[in-house]
Amino acid sequence: MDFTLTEEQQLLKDSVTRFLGDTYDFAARTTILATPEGQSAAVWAGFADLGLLGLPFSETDGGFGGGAVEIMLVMEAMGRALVVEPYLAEIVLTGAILRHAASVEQRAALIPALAAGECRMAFAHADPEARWHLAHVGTHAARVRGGYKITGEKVHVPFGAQAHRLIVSARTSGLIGARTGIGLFLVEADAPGVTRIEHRTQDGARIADITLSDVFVPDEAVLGDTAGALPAIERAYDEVIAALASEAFGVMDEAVSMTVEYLKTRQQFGVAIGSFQALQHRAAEMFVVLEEARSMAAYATMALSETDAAARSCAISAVKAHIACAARFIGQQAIQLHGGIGVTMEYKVGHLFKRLTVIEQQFGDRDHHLDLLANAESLLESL
Amino acid sequence: MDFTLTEEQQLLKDSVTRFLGDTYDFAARTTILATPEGQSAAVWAGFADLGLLGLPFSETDGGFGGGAVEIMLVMEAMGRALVVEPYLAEIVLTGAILRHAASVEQRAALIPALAAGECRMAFAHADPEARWHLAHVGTHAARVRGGYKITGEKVHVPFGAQAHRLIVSARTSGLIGARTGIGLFLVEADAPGVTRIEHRTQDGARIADITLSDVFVPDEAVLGDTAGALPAIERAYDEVIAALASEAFGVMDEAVSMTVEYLKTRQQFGVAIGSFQALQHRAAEMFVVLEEARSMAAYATMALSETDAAARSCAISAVKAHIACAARFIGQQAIQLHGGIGVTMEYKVGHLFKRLTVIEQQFGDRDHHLDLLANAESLLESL
Amino acid sequence: MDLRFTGEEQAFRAEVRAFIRAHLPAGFSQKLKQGRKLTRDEQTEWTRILHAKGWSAPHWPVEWGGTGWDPVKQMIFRDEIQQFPAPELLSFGVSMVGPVIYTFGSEAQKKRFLPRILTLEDWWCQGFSEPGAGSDLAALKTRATREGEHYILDGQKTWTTLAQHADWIFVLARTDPAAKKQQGISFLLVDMKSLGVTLRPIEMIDGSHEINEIFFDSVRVPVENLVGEENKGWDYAKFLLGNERHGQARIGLVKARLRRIRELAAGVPDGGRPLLENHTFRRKLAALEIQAKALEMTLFRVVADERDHEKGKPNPATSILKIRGSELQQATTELLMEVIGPAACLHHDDAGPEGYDWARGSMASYFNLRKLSIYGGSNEIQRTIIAKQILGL
Amino acid sequence: MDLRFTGEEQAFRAEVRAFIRAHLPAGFSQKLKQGRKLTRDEQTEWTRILHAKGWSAPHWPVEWGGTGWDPVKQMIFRDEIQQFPAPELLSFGVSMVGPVIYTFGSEAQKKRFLPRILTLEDWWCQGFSEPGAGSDLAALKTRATREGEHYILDGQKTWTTLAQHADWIFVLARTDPAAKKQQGISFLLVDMKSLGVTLRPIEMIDGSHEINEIFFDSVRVPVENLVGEENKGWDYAKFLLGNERHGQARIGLVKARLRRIRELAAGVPDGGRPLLENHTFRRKLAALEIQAKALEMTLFRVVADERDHEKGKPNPATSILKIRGSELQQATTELLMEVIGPAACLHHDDAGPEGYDWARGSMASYFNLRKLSIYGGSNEIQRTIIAKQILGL
Repeated sequence: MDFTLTEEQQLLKDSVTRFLGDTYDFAARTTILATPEGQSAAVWAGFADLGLLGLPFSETDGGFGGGAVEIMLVMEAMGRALVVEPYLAEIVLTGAILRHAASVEQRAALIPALAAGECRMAFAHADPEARWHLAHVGTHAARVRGGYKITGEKVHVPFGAQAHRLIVSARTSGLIGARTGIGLFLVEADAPGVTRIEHRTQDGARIADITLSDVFVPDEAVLGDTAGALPAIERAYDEVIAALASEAFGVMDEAVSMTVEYLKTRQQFGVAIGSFQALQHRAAEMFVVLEEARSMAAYATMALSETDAAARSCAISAVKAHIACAARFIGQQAIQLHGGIGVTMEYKVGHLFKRLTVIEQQFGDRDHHLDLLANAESLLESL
Repeated sequence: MDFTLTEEQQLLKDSVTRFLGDTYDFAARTTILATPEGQSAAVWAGFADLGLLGLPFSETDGGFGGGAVEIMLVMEAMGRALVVEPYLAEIVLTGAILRHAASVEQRAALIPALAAGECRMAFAHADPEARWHLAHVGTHAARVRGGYKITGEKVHVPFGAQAHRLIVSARTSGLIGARTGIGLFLVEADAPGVTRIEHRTQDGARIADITLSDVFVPDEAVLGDTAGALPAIERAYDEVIAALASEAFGVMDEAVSMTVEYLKTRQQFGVAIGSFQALQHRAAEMFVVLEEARSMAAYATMALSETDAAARSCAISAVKAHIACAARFIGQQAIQLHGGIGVTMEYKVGHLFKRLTVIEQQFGDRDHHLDLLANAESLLESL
Repeated sequence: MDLRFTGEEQAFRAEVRAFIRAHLPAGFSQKLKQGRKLTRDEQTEWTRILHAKGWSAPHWPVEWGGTGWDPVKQMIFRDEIQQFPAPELLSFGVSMVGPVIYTFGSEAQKKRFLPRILTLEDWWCQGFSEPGAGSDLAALKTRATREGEHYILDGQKTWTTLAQHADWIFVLARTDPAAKKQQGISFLLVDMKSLGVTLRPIEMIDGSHEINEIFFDSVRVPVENLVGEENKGWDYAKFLLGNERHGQARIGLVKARLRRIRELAAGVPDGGRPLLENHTFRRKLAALEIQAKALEMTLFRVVADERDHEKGKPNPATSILKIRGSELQQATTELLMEVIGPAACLHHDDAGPEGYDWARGSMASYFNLRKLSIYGGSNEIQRTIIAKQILGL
Repeated sequence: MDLRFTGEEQAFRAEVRAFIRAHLPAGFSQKLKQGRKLTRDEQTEWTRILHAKGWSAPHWPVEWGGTGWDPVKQMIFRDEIQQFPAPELLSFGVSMVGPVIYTFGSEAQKKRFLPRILTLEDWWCQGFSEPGAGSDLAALKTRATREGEHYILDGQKTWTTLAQHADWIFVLARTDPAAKKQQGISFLLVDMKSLGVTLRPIEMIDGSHEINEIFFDSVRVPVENLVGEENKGWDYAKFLLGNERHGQARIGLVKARLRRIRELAAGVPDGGRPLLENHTFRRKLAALEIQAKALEMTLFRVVADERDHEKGKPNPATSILKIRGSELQQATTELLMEVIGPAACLHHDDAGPEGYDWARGSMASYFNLRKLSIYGGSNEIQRTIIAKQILGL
């Protein structure tokens, strides 16, 4: 058992933190949010330069061979700075789909451009009726000569309207909800039959609702087994939830720091409000929750190396349920202890709270994951 | 809407409070607990003299015609004094069974002796496998010439080993769990085939496990419809839960008073510990919970006059779920704020906590009632 | 003791409900359900509809346009408005400054201001909070210096709700700088059109423009706009705050939101079946319904107790209503957001009628209502009030 | 960074588990599962079994009978003991006074006392708390007055756990009455058989005899039983309390209890089907398992961090373990009680082997473990430690 970082890991952590410190303060972020795209090409290029975009891919695939620990370190820093660029969705999630489902040739064709920031990709999976059930895929892929024709609706695709290429999950057989019969298809974003509508989200990101109608996908653009993609999708979601947990920890860490600082400086009734015991104890409770969240992010990171998929998913559900709770508590308390200034857009803490609120629900809220866990084997015995 | 007491109600409240104040302080209670019976015949006779034992029965039946409000007032006082005598089980619950299921002749035969404290009665209903499901009756009543033969096991019968007569629920038809096919039978406690084992409970009361094997009950000792007793049983349980809510409020009120008093007097770090803001706020939260519990006890009392049984039971489940939560919070905090002395037998607050813990579970815990409510119609629309 | 409503009270409830149903302009209710704000014109329109019925200031003395309803009827009226939901009366005029004026104001002030509150001809806002004085209200620094027949007002107020619509503002200002904290404060009525009044909008985390900063730069306020006596303003402010007895429970809004949650859940798909069939969800909803019932019963008790309470004297039991009322409003917006699920994160401006109308405003309402445990005396302040004033700690 | 246990650590865990399985006397484990206390003889028997293996004081220096295990192995050892469950080592000797003696004691004290701790020939108890000084430990009043080669000890201690079995007690006593609060206190080792020591049992709310009051009436304590220097006792006490780094998490007990809950729930009938099939129950159990995981991972981090921490210096992160460890132990006893259902209320003495053995001790354990958030520095004190020492408030 060893919690110390290797030299390379420390270097990575420092360089990301330095880069974001230099380019991504609250004012810079506010400026980025106000642009039409809602993200910064310069920042993305900076990520590419730092090697972050290729981080999770193997060196043979044109990446930097980073593992779950490296992603954890990057996501923590992203969380502290409230980065809106879709590192999580595009590099961690879509990247995981490529890593786990694409062939060697496909990976060679796609990953270098992704890692260079030249080709922007998004994974379009969520069905309007799915809520958070991963197997609930209603989009349909019909066999046609030389490929498939895809029809259906995908929602909440992160920055999906700005992507050059989409990976779309679609059902080749079976009823909606069945674990088999789901395939993955690489779709050019400007292919005939693709319609995209962009929406803003409460945490400053963009998502797209995508309609596919008879979109033709040639056989060579099928990723992996046309009926057996669900395990890869589940693994990719486990990985993105682990990364999200680290981001959440970063956001919470920043929220706790800002709150403690505020308690020390804000004066009321002639004293710093941090001298009031009720507020001290609240801050202490926030700190305890924060430390547990840090522990659970580490646990998620560790769980990704588990080979038994059921055990891995159990652990990840446990983490998501826990992080959702922690995010709500710390977010709400940070606002409460800041008082009026906390509920304005003018101060970073409100934005931390907003991001934490979205994180709560992203990829399944506490109830969803606790239900999964309640229906599964005991967490104690699994990992 | 009127929350003021009538003159008679105020008189009743004062007389019960005075009687318990005179006879039932903490030392007196400790003495009673140490007797072989675990209850005081003198106190019970005192209750009879005050008219409490006949309170819920109509004047035609030999009672005093009190309603739910009168029972509420009595139970609050019983709660404050931590009375162990089975007023709740014997007068409220068993009494309700008599009121709702017995014939005029049966009532005339039984109630005067019960109200005088001369005949002690208990309602034996709980099945070992039932947990808190009222329809889960496994005891069987077989038709024989001139009556029934009853066989089965009943558990957790309050002071059942000391009762002269038992009312036993038994199945005359249907599968275990079915809503129909349950009857009520009056059984002499010393009838052949009745075996009783007494246990102590954590809150100082006594309960009995009762085995019936081929116990003969003549036709005239059947109470009401031999297959349709469940509605009467449910109504009786709703009434006893409402009364329990008032008792719980009394116990909590005493716990909060004792805790506030302790905070004012206990010195630490050179000051009264009640000067610490974190403890002040905890006490304030206890007070809020207490006031809500008072409201819910009143709500339960009001709900008993509802004629729609489903709406009534919904309201009662809501109250029980709420009271269970309040009881746990106030009980635990009372102990915590008392510190070491709270976890000893030497101080009343620990006994209040113990009683509150048993109350949590009595007649169904929070989860049980919340499940019932979740499966029912909306509480908002029902009452 | 009879905890049920009397026949007369039930009839009154039905009358109020029927009136709202018959007279509330189309679209208002839906807007409120989605947590959207009414425009100034819409609020005015509704106020005048109520005024025509004589209901635009129910708790005022009859001579000034009130109804003569007892506290129970006032509660029923408010409950029906909230449950429908219909727009609530704007509190700044009717509930805050109005009672101060008819209790402590001059005859001229009464005649001038009260009728215009009833019809919302004057939209009032509250000038109490300052940047350096949040929960510590008496730390205010705004100064009013007497010069002949005017006060010269200098300073800054903040968190001023809906000041962008306001015609008038009532201000606490320091008229005796030498006096101790709570003394030397006066209560002034200030025309928002006065020279030297400027307003800076503050964007809230839900993106709404609800609160403002207000700057007073040598604003001339005629002395006739001083309420009561100079340097006695703190007493009037306490009276004003003490009048807020049971409004903060806002149980009607909670009930309306719980109904909306149930209605939405029946239509929200959860991987093949409606969310309303999910036992976990049903338990959460039931748990909140129980809490709503507990708060409502407590409100009933406080209202019934009103009869014995001296008017204008703070009733510490109202702290319970403030704490639990705000918590429950917040808890119900949490569940509303949870029902919506993945679509809750959509920015409300974007969640237009095209597709996500049902999801509109859930997360924004959740963000916005965090204010409830902060303003009006934060919940921490309320706990201290209970500990000290009720428990004697 | 690798958060998994190494192969060596896993092998060590297996070794400990195998040893316990092979050597733990029959019946001990069942007794612990039911929340029952071991007798003095049973505790001694087990300690000597561990001693024979060289494991009766794992964290001590090797020269005094320790194992040389690093903090991770010490944690694994403790975890396996708790999970099995097997009796834990009695802390008063091994974890409390032992380290004080080998760090600050005289050579004579080391030789005399340490070996007898290893074998539990001496059962120690702790004489810190006093009736007037609970969380405010330094307010203690017990006096030790030097008279020639003795101290004359007068005063009263309370909450003294298992003192009824004890041979020796370590006592904080005031040796300089003129000194300020934390000064003028000395650390004395007192033979319980000394003249003038009397003991009054205190019955706990679960009916158990676990704690006691101890009275010292002119007890003569030889000066050779003073540890370290006179008037420096507060430093030794702080050292003693600071040694308690991660033991308070007691995560192994939590895991053992969660397993017992699951096992019981499979057999508890809930109106026709086992409770373990009830979704509400399964969610509660899962929620506690998650919390247990969060605490365990936090424990791992604190233990890994041990290597960088100076021994005997308090690590404020341990306050997290104390708070969450006690809360989780309490929460699991709540669920244990809930699983049992109606039978939980049976008095444990009565719930004999005839019928209710499975239900035994659930409510009593719940009652008993309320102490966890009170003693060892109440959870309120721990929050203050975090606020001040970690957050700098």
